[in-house]
Amino acid sequence: MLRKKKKISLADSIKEALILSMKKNKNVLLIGLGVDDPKGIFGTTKGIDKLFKDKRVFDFPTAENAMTGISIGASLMGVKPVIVHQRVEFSLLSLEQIINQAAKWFFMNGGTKSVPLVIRLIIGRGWGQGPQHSQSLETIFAHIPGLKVISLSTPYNAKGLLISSIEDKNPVIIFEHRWLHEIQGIVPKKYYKVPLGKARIVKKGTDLTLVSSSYMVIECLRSAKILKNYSINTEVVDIQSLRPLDIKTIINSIKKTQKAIIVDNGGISYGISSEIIAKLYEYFSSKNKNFNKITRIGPPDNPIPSTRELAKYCYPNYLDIIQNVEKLLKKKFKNLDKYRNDVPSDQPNRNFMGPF
Amino acid sequence: MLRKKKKISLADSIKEALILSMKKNKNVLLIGLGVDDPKGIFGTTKGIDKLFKDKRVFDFPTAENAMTGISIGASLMGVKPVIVHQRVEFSLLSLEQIINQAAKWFFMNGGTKSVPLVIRLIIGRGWGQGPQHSQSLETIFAHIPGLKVISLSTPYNAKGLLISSIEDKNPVIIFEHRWLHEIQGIVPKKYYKVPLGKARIVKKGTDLTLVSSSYMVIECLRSAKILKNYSINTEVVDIQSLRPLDIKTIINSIKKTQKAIIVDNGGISYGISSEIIAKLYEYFSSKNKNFNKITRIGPPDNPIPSTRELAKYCYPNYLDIIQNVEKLLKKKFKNLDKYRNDVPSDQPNRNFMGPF
Amino acid sequence: MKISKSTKKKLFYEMARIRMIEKNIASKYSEWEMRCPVHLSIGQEAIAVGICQNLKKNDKIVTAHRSHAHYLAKGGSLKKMLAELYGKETGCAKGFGGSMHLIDLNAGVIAAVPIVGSTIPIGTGVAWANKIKKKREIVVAFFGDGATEEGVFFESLDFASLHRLPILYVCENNEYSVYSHISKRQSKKRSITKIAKSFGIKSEKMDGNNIENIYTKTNKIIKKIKNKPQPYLIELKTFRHLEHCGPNNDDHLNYRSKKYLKQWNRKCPIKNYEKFLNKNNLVSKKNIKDLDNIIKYEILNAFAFAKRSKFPKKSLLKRFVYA
Amino acid sequence: MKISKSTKKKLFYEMARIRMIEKNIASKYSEWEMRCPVHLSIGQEAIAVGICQNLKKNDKIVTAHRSHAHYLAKGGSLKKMLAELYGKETGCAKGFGGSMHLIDLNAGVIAAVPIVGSTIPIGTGVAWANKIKKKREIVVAFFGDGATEEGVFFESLDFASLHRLPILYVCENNEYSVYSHISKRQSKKRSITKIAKSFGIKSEKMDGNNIENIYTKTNKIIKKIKNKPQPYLIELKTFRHLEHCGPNNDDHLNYRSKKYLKQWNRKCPIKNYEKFLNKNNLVSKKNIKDLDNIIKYEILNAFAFAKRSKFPKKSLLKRFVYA
Ligand SMILES: Cc1ncc(C[n+]2csc(CCOP(=O)(O)OP(=O)(O)O)c2C)c(N)n1
Ligand SMILES: Cc1ncc(C[n+]2csc(CCOP(=O)(O)OP(=O)(O)O)c2C)c(N)n1
Ligand SMILES: [Mg+2]
Ligand SMILES: [Mg+2]
Repeated sequence: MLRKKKKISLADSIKEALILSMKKNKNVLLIGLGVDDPKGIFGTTKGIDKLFKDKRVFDFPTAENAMTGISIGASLMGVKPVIVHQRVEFSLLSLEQIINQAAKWFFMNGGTKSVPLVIRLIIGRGWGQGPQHSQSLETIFAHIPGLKVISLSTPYNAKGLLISSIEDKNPVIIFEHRWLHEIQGIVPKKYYKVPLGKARIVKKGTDLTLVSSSYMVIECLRSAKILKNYSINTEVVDIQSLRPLDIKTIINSIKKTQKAIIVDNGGISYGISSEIIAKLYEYFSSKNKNFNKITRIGPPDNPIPSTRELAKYCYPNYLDIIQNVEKLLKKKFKNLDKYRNDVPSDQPNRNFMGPF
Repeated sequence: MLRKKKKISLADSIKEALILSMKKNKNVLLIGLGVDDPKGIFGTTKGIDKLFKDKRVFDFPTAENAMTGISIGASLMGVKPVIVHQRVEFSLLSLEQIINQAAKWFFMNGGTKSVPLVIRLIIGRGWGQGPQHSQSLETIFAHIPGLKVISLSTPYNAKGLLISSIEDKNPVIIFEHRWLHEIQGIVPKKYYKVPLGKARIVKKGTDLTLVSSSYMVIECLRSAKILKNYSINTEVVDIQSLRPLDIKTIINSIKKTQKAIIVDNGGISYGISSEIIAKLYEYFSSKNKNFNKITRIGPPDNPIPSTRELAKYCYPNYLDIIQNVEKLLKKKFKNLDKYRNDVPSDQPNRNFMGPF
Repeated sequence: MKISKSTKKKLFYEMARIRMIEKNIASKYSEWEMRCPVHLSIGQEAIAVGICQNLKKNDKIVTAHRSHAHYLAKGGSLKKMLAELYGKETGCAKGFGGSMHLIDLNAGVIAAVPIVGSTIPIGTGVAWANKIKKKREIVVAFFGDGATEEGVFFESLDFASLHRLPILYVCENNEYSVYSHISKRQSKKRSITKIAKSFGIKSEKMDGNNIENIYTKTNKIIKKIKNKPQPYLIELKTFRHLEHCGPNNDDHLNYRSKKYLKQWNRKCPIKNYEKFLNKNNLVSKKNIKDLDNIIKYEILNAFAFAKRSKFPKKSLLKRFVYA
Repeated sequence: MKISKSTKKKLFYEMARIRMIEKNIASKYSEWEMRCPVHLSIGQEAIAVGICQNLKKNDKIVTAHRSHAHYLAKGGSLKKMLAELYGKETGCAKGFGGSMHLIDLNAGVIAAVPIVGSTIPIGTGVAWANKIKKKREIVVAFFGDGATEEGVFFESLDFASLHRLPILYVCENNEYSVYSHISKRQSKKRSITKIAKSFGIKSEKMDGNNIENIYTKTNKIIKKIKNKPQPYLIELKTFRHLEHCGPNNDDHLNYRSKKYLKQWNRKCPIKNYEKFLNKNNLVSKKNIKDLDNIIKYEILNAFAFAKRSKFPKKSLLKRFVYA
């Protein structure tokens, strides 16, 4: 843990959060397929198994449903399991345990006992991942009372949110986008928390609000940077907590800017953006305020194919966002094309060569 | 099939749809725990096993995930499985097969082969069903491209929609509320279809639109009846098809009435109502229309407890809807209390004694 | 192993008590005040009692929808259980769970849920935590023959075998899952105990209606598990007297043949044990009468407690969503 | 059973062909034009070929992420497979699936998906439909040792046993699930073949690198299944040469010991069979060279086809959501 750099990757910040949590609380265990293998879940758990004398890091058979039930049972005895799935899709095998059991345990047992449990879900994208390795499915979890649902976007918030999640007494689902693992950012070395249940202003602005989560925050920041050249001062809000949803922070931003685009990280229909728009509507209409200038974009209503030539149409990028800003502001930005880059659509950047 | 009555229950209309479909197409099979038992899935499959010489009705081990995968496999070979789960919750064990496989099969195999498959999910309610036997969870399915998601409300539409679902080439999820099985209605004896993908005006009106699905349609109709006594002519729209969502019919109704309450049958956050409000917002704001007068109600953000004394707070009823109409219209209806009935909150009616 | 006279009495008493409680629930169910589904244990008491009499207070059990006998045999509070069935705030789950969610952490009743098979991994996880923490406690997971069809059952066995977890899996094979006979659901060539063995788990078949046999055999097994952490599975054939869910007898539906019913009715674990104790002069008619009265009194009290308790407050609805 | 000379040649040819195709994929992967994850079958060809040579065209197979060998051995179109890896509209799934979703209905390749274990019930369902429709076709479900840990695997066995379905379950046990050795995942006391037996399914262990043995043994089994519908399970130990996913060798990571690697490298099914055929004068060096050239030419052509094919049109995105 003796790092010199202030800036580290999101993968490293997760690892740091895990190690600090494990040091602080000897009940914290890491669980999941491949947690102790040479790749260490895209680096996020790499080598942790060697840091602790007692066995704390548990590789698991390919049995996601039992893995979850077993973790629930262990958590009832004071163990704090942090599960990870290398793809969101694998967790679908364990939804019975998550939705019927973990989410409701405290409630259905009349408040006698809760299930402190963290489940990290990694969203795949790019390099032909295809229909079964690139879903995010946030809504499925965000719809369930009793779960807390978090979405990471920067190294700083990743570490703080993960630490808070591990300290939390409830089952927490964490969405972690594969394309964020290599993102660099300043991360304090200490043990610190970012509270669950709060949205976050990533960039302050006055003219327009972009609301998003996960990797889409990066695209929003890219848009904001370009929009500055057109004298648009953009505020970027990271939803961060999908459940409970901190609609207040979003409302306050829009009250200021009067305009917003919700950029959904997952499928748009019955998506995260639906609830946000519904809540914004409820708020603004109850105040009889004008709120005509809110729109949303996001992945279209189809699975994501493997071929990069079609997958590229399934993710909005910073230019798509800007085109929506044009529509919203009824403006036309000149020479937008010069901001087009030539990074292949199925890689986060030219240097990134996987593993995906 | 030689019935005299024009009016039959929704359970019987489902049974009729199943029998007619099985007669028309010898590939249709009924699959599920208890499909051939003395209770026959609340009467909906009762005795069907005895109507066909070949074995067409298959009881199943308690293995929901394999049941679904096996049905997918059979459907690839031309069999048309109609699966039933006595509670929505049991299907959570099979979501991997439903979401990753069935929903994407046609797409991910480049249009070579689809998975015609019907899955009936029964929503429990009342008599202390509690947190694991009374969820509806429509959103989980409605969020997934490739699925069609249907919600039944009347004997007439139940029969027609089920027949359409069985004829459909795609995986269709059907929500069936336990409290609807005994509801009576006029049902033609013939084989007829109600198209998937369409909402339905259940009752025409001019002053106000109530939008809902499943059992909540009944509550809306009750409200409409009472509202008439206060000179409010209510239009009731049954969403019917949650995916694809027929927002046009809803929009057209609201264009006429200018006011709407969306009554959600499932948990309200990230619920069916969220997407409807988002879509209405998108439409009306794009037209620069006034659309201040839309609200929603639905089950609150908690699991549903067993004790009837608290479960009763988890379902809006016709009076709650009317109170919301009062708010929306800024009116106060006199003597509303006389419409209060004394049916226990955990039974659909006094005579209904289960099984739940 | 020789069973002491007092233990014999205790075994009988515990079974008779559970039976009487269940019968009282059945008879009071028609007052429509216990408004939740109940899956009564009548006929299957010997398994719960025979095993739980070998457990310490801090040993744990998990169970499923048919859990009354397990809960009571493990020492769960009767008052809290009945209050739970009445949906009251004094219930073991404050009325939030009902009959299908019994819990009594003081007594080591960790979990009961009605999703078939779902507490099997949870119990396995409890055993895993015990192993990690080097506790000498064990877990007993009770489940039915139907539950052995769920994928998660096998996954759990696999994990318990891999990590040699201190857990006793108890399959109460009453041959039915609701109305479905086991022959409709499982190949005749299949065997639950053989399955366990193929996973590397020792297993044994037992007569589920012979209380002394269950008691002595599981006594040994539980000792072995405590001495050296390892999983075991036992399968016990037994018989449910009443309908799958609800207070009534449903023999008129004929899903179980007359012959089958007659055969099994002869094997009532309680009647037979009473006869046996009587014949061997271990308990007298008078003893039984006395026990009966003690139990009756306890039950009367508990029902009165449950009935006069209050319903939970509305504010708890929100309070219990998150810890 | 005596294997004819021509069959022997065919067995060799099929293995060599698959090997060469996989090697070509590996070497061309670094052009960054096949932009999807690939799980190469190198080392495991004998299983695919030994079994599929016993299948008729209308027999069906289902497979998983490591499916190239199965697809090719069953007669799937090479051109369409490569085009699929290149994401082209001429691909077997029009580029929508990539390497992890190979399908060729003409050849009886029904399904391949990367969710571990998920085609096992699907294959079982195909067999169920065949049984219902009284077809004399069989289904072979290929999967790895990791897949035998999924609950749905057991659930499927149970159903196949109950209904006596005409299906052959083939577990390719390469001892690894990604980097995890089987000893980290499964108890040493566990056995896949014993598990099958405990479900009432006949089973057998085989050497996964001995092509003639696989061919003759599965020939018999497949005949038995066709004569009288019933499930079988076979487990074949084998060895994956390259990394779990991708075109490279990853032996430097040391998750498989030097000794282990050396041992297994000696057992290459193709090299050994070539030696054997040579020694027994069944094929000459010249023969082999000729075969090589034929295969090379076919591969060259297929790659050219894949490369010059077009990407699918955007409109298909919407068109394929619903049938
Ligand atoms: C996952 C799931 N599937 C189906 C059901 C419906 N169900 C409730 S109890 C039961 C019977 C289970 O049989 P068994 O495990 O033998 O227990 P028994 O009732 O005989 O005690 C079933 C199928 C359920 N509760 N959960
Ligand atoms: C349900 C699920 N869990 C985890 C994974 C990640 N994963 C991909 S391949 C694989 C290894 C499976 O091992 P095995 O079945 O032995 O096949 P092999 O790779 O050895 O051919 C795993 C764990 C997955 N694809 N699906
Ligand atoms: Mg049973
Ligand atoms: Mg393997």
